[in-house]
Amino acid sequence: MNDDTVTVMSALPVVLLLTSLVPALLIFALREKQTVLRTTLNLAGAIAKVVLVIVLIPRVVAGEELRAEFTWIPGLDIVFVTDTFSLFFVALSAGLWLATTIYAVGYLEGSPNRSRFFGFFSLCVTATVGIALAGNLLTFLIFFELLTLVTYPLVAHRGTRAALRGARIYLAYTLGGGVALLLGVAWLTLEVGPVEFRAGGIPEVAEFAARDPLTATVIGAVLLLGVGVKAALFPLHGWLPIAMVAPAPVSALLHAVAVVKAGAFGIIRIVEDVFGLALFAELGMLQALAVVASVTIVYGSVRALAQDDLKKRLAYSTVSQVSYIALGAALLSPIATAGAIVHMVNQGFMKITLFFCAGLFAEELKLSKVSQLAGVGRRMPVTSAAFTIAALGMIGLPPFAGFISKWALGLGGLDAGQPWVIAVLLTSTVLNAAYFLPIIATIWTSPRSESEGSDEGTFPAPARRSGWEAPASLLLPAVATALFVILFGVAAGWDYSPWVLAQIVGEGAWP
Amino acid sequence: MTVIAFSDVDVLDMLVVAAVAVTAILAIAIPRRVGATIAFLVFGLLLALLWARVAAPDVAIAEAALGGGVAGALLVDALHRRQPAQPNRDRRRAVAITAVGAALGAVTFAALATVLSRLTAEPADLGPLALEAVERSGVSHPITAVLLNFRNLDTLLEIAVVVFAAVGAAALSRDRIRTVTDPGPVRRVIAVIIVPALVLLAAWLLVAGTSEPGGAFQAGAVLGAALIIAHLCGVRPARAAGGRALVLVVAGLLAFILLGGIGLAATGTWLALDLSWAFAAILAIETLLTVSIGVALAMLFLAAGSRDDAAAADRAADAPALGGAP
Amino acid sequence: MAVMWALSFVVPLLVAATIAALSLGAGEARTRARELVVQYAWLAVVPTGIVASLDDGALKTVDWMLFGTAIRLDEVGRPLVLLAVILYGIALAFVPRSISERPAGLNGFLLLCFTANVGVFVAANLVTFYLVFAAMSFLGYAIVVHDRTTSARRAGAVYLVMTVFGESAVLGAFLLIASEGVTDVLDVPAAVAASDARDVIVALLIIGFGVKAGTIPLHVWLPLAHPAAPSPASAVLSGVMLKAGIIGLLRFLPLGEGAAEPLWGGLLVTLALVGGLLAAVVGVLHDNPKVILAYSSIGQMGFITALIGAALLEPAIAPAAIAAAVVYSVAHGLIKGALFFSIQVWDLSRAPTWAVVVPQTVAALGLAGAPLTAGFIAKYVSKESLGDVALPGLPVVALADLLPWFAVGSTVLLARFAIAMSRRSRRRTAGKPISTTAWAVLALAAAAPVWWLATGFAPPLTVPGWFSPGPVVDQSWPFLLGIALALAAAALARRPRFRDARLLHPRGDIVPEGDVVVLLERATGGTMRGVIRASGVLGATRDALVERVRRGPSPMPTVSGVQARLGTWVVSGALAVAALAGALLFVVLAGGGG
Amino acid sequence: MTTLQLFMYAGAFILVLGVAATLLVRDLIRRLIALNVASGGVMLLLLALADRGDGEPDPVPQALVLTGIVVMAAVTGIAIVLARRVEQLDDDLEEVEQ
Amino acid sequence: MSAAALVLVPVFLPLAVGALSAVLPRRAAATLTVIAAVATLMVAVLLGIAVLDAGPVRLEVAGWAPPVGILLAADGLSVVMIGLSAIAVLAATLVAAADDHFAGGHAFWPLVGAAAAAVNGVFVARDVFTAFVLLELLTIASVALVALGGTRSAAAALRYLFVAVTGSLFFLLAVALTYGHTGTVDLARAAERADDTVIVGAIIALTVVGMAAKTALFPLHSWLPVAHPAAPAAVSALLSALVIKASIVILWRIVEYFGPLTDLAAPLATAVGVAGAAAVLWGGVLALRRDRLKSIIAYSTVAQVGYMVLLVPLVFTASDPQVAWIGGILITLAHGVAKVAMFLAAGALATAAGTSRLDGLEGTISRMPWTVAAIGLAGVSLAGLPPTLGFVGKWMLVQASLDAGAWWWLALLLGGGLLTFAYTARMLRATFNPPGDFSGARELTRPARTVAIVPLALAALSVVLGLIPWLLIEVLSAAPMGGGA
Repeated sequence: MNDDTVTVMSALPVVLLLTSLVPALLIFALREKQTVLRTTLNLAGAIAKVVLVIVLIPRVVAGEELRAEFTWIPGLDIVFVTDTFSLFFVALSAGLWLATTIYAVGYLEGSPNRSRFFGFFSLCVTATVGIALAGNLLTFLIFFELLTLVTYPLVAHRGTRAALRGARIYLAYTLGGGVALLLGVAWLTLEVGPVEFRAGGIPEVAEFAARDPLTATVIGAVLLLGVGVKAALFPLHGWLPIAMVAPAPVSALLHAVAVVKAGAFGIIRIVEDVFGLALFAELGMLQALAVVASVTIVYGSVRALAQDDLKKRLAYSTVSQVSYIALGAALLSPIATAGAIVHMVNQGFMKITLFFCAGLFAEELKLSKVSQLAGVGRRMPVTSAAFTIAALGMIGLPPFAGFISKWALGLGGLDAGQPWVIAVLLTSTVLNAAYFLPIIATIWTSPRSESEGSDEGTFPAPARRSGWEAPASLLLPAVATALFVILFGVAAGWDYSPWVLAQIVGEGAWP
Repeated sequence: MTVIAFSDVDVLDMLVVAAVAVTAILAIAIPRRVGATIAFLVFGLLLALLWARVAAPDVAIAEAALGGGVAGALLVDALHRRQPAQPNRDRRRAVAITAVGAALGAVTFAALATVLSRLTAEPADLGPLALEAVERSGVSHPITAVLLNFRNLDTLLEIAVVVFAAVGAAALSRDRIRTVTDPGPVRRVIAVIIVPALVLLAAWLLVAGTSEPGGAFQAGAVLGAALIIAHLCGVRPARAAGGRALVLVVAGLLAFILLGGIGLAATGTWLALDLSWAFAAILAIETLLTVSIGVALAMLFLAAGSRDDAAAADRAADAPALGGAP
Repeated sequence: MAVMWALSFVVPLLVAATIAALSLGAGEARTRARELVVQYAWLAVVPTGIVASLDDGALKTVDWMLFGTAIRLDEVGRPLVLLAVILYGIALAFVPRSISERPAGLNGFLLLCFTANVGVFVAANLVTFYLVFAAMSFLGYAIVVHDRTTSARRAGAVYLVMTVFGESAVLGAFLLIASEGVTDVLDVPAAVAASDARDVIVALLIIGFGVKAGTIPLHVWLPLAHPAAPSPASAVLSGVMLKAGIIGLLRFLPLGEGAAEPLWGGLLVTLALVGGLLAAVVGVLHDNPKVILAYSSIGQMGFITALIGAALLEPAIAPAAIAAAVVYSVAHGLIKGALFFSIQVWDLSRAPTWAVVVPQTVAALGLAGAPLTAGFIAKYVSKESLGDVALPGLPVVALADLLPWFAVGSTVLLARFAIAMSRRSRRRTAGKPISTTAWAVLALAAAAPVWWLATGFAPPLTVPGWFSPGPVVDQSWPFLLGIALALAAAALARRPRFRDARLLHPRGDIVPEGDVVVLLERATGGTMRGVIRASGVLGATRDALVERVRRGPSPMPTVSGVQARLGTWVVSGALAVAALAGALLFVVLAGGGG
Repeated sequence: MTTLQLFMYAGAFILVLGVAATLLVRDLIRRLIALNVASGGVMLLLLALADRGDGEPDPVPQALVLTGIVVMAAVTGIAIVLARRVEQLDDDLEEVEQ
Repeated sequence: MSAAALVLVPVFLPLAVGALSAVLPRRAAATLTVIAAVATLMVAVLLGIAVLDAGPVRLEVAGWAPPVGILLAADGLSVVMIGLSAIAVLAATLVAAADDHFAGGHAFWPLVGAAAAAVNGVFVARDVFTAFVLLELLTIASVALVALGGTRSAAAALRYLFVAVTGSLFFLLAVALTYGHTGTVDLARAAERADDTVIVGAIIALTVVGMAAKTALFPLHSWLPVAHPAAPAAVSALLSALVIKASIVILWRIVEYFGPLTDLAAPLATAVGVAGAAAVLWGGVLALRRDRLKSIIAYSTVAQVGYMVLLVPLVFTASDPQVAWIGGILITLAHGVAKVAMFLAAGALATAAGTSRLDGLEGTISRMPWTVAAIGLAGVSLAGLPPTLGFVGKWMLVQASLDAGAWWWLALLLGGGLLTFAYTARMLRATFNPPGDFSGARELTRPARTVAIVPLALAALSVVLGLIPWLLIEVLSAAPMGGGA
């Protein structure tokens, strides 16, 4: 929110929230058999949100800010503001939620407890949109905790022993983070009064830091610790691979849209809109964050190498990729900030495609191990093509979205006078290549018989006659998001492309 | 601090206090139940005597009737019913517990004594204030004035305690109260002589309460005792159990609440009694309270003794109803 | 003109897309349509040919694409684009007739490669260059691994690993350059020269483009990839894709910018010389014609990098050296392409043997630099452009004198190639006359376009008279010496005593293909496995740690034990009395004082 | 040592004795007796405080004591009923949680 | 009816209805009690409005001024607490009316009336002796209610009776000391006249120990896990949510009035705080160990009591005691609402699944999603996680402890929340379907509709209050604690 934006009080932000809250509550009330009603509710909510976002983008880019607030306790309000950065994240969530909903409807065909699933599914996006629209640190905290609570039943959805164990560990990590965040927020609110996000940092916080730098640093560290758990920074990433127990649409949602992104969004909010980059650097926190992010990037990639389970490998890859965003946020240059912000979208679309494809492989051919994927290219060419596009994007090859953010982060690193950033980026690229390219190679080139497939190398025959390799509701989202990965890469120069929007947001943080 | 005759403490007080302390220790220390109960009864009576010494006649009567009487009846009845096998008491553990108890008790007593020693000796100003307000209370006896006018909310709540204790007890033993069928000659005589006397005493206490020591509680206790004896002696209508009795018990409480409502309507504040009709109101409510307390205490006793009465009353014939109920 | 450029890029992509779409579903109509499209796929290159010849060289930009893509056809790019058009055209025509299965897939990828390759030659800003360079490299993998044999997959794997490292190096260099604030390709050399991270950038550029241009330590993928790929693909791979590395070095190295680069220049030249020597020595020991040609390419690429190294050493000669490098690249492209095509023609075409052998020998002579051929002009022009540049290490020997020895080496190699070809049997199955004649024209008339190109570069380059005695003599002695050596070796080989001498009748097992690659493979395989094991160990220790913490001495059982004891009436009663005593005691003691 | 102090200390003694016994005795009826003794002690203390000066004693504490006695009677009543049920079912005296 | 007259309605109405329902048939008694609960709720709202306008509402019963007469006053705390009691009683009685299994017998109705009256009385009492009598009435009613819980509940009820009456006796001793020292039993006048620090210290100490026993604060908590599970579900809900609150409010009142008078108060308060901290940890750990639904929730109460007394030390140390007071009160309110929901839901699950052991509850999440959702949401509120009311209270207590620089309370608040959600998650996990059998087909006796709806409605209420708590806070700050009635 730089100074020339005009703030308009309006209920639109709340409507944005309701588009997924109302369906959620209604779906909870549905009986298991009312599939059609449930799907229509789901899709209606998702489409309504996307339409609203499309309506809002031009207005917000033109500098108009919508604000809705109501008092929580005297002196502290719950505030929703649609500034450029929040709308950016809402757009990401809305888009990917639509795709994931379609995918989930197809994926969970015939499985039990779907009302419960889709209810919590919509609540999860409500929480994510709430986090995005939060105007002050308190609202952010409320929805951040809500996200933890709402994703717990999703991870534990299947009810198997492993699912429950995974959910328990996930809960332990994220609740621990939530407690740290509560401490940080309460303490800062006590010292400085209600903490309203302002691009470039809040003057009161700056003057408080001048007064008492040690406490400011401690508060900053605690806040980062709080959001760091969800952003899967190095020591706190343990839950991500374990949460792979969840069904594929949940993993897709968790990794690409909601939880991990909320963590990264939180980091950027705290670093840029609460403390402000200059102050954060002055307190020495920025370098620390950069180092932690870099360590996570390399660690995530290294661990991904050793995973034979496809979803685990993607999980570790997420651990590494999200820290790109943290790294970008931790560099003192507008390009790096823009790079971090755009990577939220790029990583979102790429990772969700990968998970969709992983889900497709698991659903259609019951393959979940990388070693089993030999020669899948012939049996499921479209899915494999989508997987390849997304994987190449993750490595950061030019025509795809991943390159944009890697290029921006590289330039940002140099601009911020930290040349070692390039070394980190390059090692990460090589490591990414080391764990993605072999998959692509096995998918396309190695003949079927070589894999230890139980039958004599042939795949289970396609269940349907329509000639499609997988049900449309699973295939279309994967292909759509893959196309977006290309589009965001190729059309990065277009006025409303994520890269241009990210730059607009990035400049906001540099008054 | 006025000095009394030959020594600062009247020898009689010292005697009574010593007696009370000794009986208290006995009631606590005697391991067998029978001994403890007897000691407790004696303790109750001595306590009543002590209250007289402390110039609290009303309390003395109440103590004698409720503390010694009804509570005693309940306790004796409990003993009479059944003596559970004493769990094997290994000596060492018992000694340890008493030692710990004694030590902690001593410490508490010492601390409490020092705290009490800091209390001043002059009387509180509350007394005179209350006494001069008595004229405007509608009754002449200060205790009754406090109970039924100044702090009538306490009394209402206290009645509620008794009523709901009775309701609770009745619920817990609803199904097992039996009537006493063949009381035998001795009991019939008692019933004929004592029950009317007790009822008369209760009535007198009730009326006297407005001017001298007495009042609803004491009368209620005596009435309760009368009912219990009547029941034990085969007076069937005196069987304080079942719906009818409950109505009587609850009536007292409902009346009191109604009185509060009337007070509100008349004077604008709950339970306020206008001087003009204060006396009548107090007397009326006292009578109802007496009945209510009496029946409630009888119910408590019967509920407590319920199961085994059935055993005693297995002899067939129903005794002819004796004299009307009060 | 911009529309033409758009068309030139879109048409091949469109054709590739239709091939992909058609090959998706099954059905008779689809396969027949697909066959047709594959037959005429080579037409897709024509628009690029037209636009390349007519283009006025202006900068054309598409802002909304990537960070703003821009292309510009300058005099360095034009000839290479035309070379690409020719070679890709012929290759696309050859594929349907070649024996490789799934020709549609191959043609599709060739078309994609063509677009990327042309893009590399015309890219005008850093990001576009990196886009097309990366695309071309990774599409190259698809071609190399097309036959899906185990050797093809091994070659593909090595190619991929080398490409990834090359990519990263180029990306690193470009990021450093971009941070200097420059994007247009033309003013990159000046920026690099001026930047303080100059050495790092140059090093990264040399590594990055060295991989693609096959300079010595990074050449290992070449001898593996060429035999693995189908021959038309190898022709394109060797003829045009290697040139991408060359144009990279030409565009981005600080040639002719202020201070000389003795260190990097010297390094490049030495690597080139070693390359030339190694290529000749190892190439001879193989009997598979494609491997021999691969090593010959390594030698020729070494020659061009020597030119670039010289330009680094002596900035004055830069323009001449660049022009010479371009001429030599085009010449080598045309001839090497022709030779690779000749293998397929030799195998499959029904044309009489003499009709195949004559164009082949003319091409081989051209490669060796014999007079009246393209090679003659290229070598002469290069030697002239060098002037008296000498290696900083040994100033006594001028670089120009060393170059002829390249010619000796390549002549011996070509002799070896001829022997190997003679042993191959001819199956004479298919062969449309048009594509064979096109090949023949390419082989025979290679000299003309090269001569015309050299005159185009006249000012810095001096064009040799066809028959002027000086150049003819300079060029022919290395060629003749080579022939002599080959004949001597052949004579020796026929002697009964040496019938089974492995040295004289090599079957390619003394030095395995890609020579150093085996060591490299083992090394990368080792590190890869090491890293995987390390990460496994890391994961294991972390889990063990978490497990130990979780199973640590939990207070739980003791607590519920104590609660059980605490629960009895007596003990909880005692606690209550104790609490009372404690509280009152505290009050009295603490208060007592007050 | 004035009468007031005599009564007060006696009251305190009986109270502490009763409370300690209530909390430490396992047998239900003896525990109930101890409870009544303890309440007697508190009433004594209150009445002693009511009759401090030589004038008429303060009626309010006496009314309070009266109420207290009635309440204790009710409590004893219901305690006896419960004790009876516990003993009839020869329930485990040591009421620990199931 | 002037505002002052409203004060006694929450006491007399339930009492009258209780008395009537002793003699009326079950159906009539149930409807009457529900109507009384609704009426009390409305009166609470009216009182709230009155307090908002003119601060504390005072009522001199029977028209006599304090030293002689009894003063009752409704301030912010009383209004909020009467609201809680109305809601809790309404919920419990609705469920009990729907399924007699929850009530445990016909006597449930009169005794619930008595308990409600007593609790509301305690919230408005400003006279220590009246408070004593109210506590006794509450004890009698609660003990009888617990005893309704079937055969084995008599022993638990008796133990509860002894502990409660002993606690009351300690309090009666404090009343005696108050009268002895200040010559009056009215709180405000006594506070004005008290000057001897030792006696005031003794009064506070006795009240603390007495009330600690009655509200099951840590060292003296052993009776609660015995008594609450033994009682019928609706009774356990009322006991945990409401009955223990009466003694806590008396503790708060004594601290409010007598705290500032003596410097002995601060160390006593810290002792209470330490006991509270121990309670949170002890209760939490044991809740993780027990495998019966009701025992877990009972130990959760033991833990949450720790939080409720946590405001006592904070009031003395924080620079702005109001924040600590309001935070503590909101946490108590949140605990009340959540605990009723949790116990009723647990009762529903236990009756449906036939057992209250955790391992017997498999598959219930599919058959009774609303009930399990209620437990989940209630657990969230107990743990003080947003968006529930518990979070508001916890937020303010965290602010207060940060303000007071008391790190240990802070760690306790944060750690305690985690522990709370740990055992809630444990309960939730037990209800998931066994792998494979997705329909949770195991035939469960389907509970009545209201039994499923009421707990969820309460849980939803705690979320709504969590999002818009400012109304409650306005009422609480309109008549602040320590401001004196």
